[in-house]
Amino acid sequence: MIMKISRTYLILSVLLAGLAFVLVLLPKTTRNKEIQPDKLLIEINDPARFVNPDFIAERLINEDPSLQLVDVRTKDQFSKFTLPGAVNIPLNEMSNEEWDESLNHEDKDVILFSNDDLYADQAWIISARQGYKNIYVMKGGLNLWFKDILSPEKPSETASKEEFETYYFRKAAAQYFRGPSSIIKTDIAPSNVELKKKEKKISAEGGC
Amino acid sequence: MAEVYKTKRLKIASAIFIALIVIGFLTFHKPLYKYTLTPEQALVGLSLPESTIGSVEIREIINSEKKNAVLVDVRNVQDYASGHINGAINIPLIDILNEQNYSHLRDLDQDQVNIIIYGKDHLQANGAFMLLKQLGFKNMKFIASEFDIISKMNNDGLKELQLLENMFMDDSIINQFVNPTSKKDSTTEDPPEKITPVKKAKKNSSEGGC
Amino acid sequence: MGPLIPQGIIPGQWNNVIAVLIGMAFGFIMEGSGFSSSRKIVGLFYGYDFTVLKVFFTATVTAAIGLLYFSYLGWIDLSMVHIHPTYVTGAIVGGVVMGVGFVTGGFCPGTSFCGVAIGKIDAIIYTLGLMAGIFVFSEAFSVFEKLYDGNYLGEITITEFFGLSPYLFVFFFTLAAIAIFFITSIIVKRVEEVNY
Amino acid sequence: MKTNIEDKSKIYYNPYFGGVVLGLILLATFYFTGRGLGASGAAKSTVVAAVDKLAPEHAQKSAYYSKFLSDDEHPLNNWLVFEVIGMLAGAFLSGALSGRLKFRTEHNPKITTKRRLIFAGIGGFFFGFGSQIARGCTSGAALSGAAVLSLGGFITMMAIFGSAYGFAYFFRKLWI
Repeated sequence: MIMKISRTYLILSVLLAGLAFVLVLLPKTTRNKEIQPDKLLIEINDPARFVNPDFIAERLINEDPSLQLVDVRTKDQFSKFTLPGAVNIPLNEMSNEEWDESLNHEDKDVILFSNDDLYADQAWIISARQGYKNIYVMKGGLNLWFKDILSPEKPSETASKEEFETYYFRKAAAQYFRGPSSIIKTDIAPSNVELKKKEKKISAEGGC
Repeated sequence: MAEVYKTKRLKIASAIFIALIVIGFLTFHKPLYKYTLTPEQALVGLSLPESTIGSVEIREIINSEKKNAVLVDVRNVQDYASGHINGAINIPLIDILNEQNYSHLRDLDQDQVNIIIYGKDHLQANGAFMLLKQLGFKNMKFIASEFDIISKMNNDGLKELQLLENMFMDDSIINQFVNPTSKKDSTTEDPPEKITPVKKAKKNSSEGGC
Repeated sequence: MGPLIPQGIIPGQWNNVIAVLIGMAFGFIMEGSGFSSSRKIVGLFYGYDFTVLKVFFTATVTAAIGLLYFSYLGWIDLSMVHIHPTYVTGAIVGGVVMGVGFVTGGFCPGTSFCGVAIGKIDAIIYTLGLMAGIFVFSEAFSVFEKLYDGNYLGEITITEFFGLSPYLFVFFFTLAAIAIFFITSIIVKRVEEVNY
Repeated sequence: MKTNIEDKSKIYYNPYFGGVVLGLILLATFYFTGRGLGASGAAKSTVVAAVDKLAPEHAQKSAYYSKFLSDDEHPLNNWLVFEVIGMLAGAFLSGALSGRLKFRTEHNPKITTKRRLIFAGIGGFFFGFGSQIARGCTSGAALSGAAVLSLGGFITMMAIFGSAYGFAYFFRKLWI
């Protein structure tokens, strides 16, 4: 009787150890952070990765420390002009591990931009595949930045109050980004209130 | 204490555990889709002339008798139904990895048929393009423009975007924005006009967003 | 595929229903294994009954092997599974304090709830003491805050920390558990039997 | 006291059977909810809820209670609280099926009931205190933590068992 029981336990122990050993022997695929194609597709299909230049302008003005801008254009373009505080990761070097420090932030929003938004979006897709989180694309790129933020168009008389508010904010932001001026501070203070609203709107879009 | 020496239930429980794992392996099939390009490889050949196609060429493809290309519309079914380019097939972006759609595309690619992707804007087409590229598709291009422009086919969306992505190379353009004094230059009027499609694209996608 | 609720495959409202069902199974098995009896539990520290150790290690090994298989088969996304965070100071000091509580009280919180359910008065008193302990800690939190937050290493696994393969680690952990089972069976035979 | 083979209430499961089933339950918990089992968290929620009820201002001000209070959710509306409710029900069921339902104090015949109860209270106090420092008890930190190979889980597990073995000698009179 006792013999039989100890044999049962012996067999069960061997089975358990065997199960664990099979795990060791199993062929391992690359099990790093990389996400599978079907998941990547879902992320690609999600428009929550796009942020407006207004949103970035506001965070730059407020000197938000949780913002990391990444310029994916060439080194040459980067050296001529870029946004304040941006680091340069040329698109064709996007997958290089040396950029991990700039892209891998738990507590920062990393925003990619190019002249338009196509290259930035391609860079985003590659970084999304590599499993990076909190990465966004600046919608419209520098083109829209120049158009909306630096040379805003005055809305027509019939435009809604909101449109005017956005316009005044952009006007103030234009002054801020074009160069130092003493009027900036007073001009920006009221628009900050308006921007809080903007931020909410953006997060609501992401929630959909 | 007698139960301690009873191993019947233990055997059953262990058998269930092992059966669970064995069933898992029996039903386990390798994922259909695997990246064949590493991220480094995927970043090669992304320049616009290599990866995109303009509307002049598209017109040629549509009009030519001997078709060696397929237009793929990756917008959703409703958008496709309300108007699409003649001869384009509809595979909504979100369904692009469905077994049927995917194997169809795969067959086309292996038969050396050129796959040309377009979407509601350059970004949607780009999304499909980038995904398939990483999965190893070779004979594939996308139209980097929005559908409204593509459908007219008299405006070369490619050239426009190329222009946009190559802006700000020039000191004079940068200066006129960064330096307020040159604002009244006559050339200032030029860039905003060119940017028009981008503005539209923005409207479009924010509608699609929610 | 899994975990089902964080992935949104099962709606979040079901969370509490699942909690009750899992709790029931958990309580049923613990009680059935004898975890409602403090003298049976404490046996492991005096060598007359190793039930708790056997149950504990068998469960850990089964779950760890199962999780790795589930992950391998793509049934569960381990990056979405909550990893108990590592605060080295808190874990050691808290563990030592809990050890004292274990050997004096004869229960741990989970087992004391089982005892409460079947009417053990010592378990009821233990549970009251448990709440008192939590209350005192909460009130004196400012004093212990350094201890509580000391040496935070993040939500790290032991294999990440030492740079080992999780598969190899689980294999050796399994071997260690089997060795422990074998050793305890010898100890039990040598220690004087205690009836309870 | 003599062990009575006929006495159903003394018959427990084979510990390895209990272990395998418990492991499968733990696995199911991870599969469904992405988190492990726990017990002391429910006691904490009860304490937080009680303090919040009796002295809401004090609870809001306290650095510790306020971690577990939010405006839109009651502190008792918590996964662990529901799990423990289920646990009580499950244990009651198992106890009823094997005839173990009875109000009684289990203790070493060599010590008095009073002594046993006092030490049970002290033990509970220590365990409650320690579980807050370590952010979890044997189920939450050690069992569930070790199953996902958490470093903290292993440290807690070794600290609990190590310390219990270390102090076992001083409390031997209580048990043997």
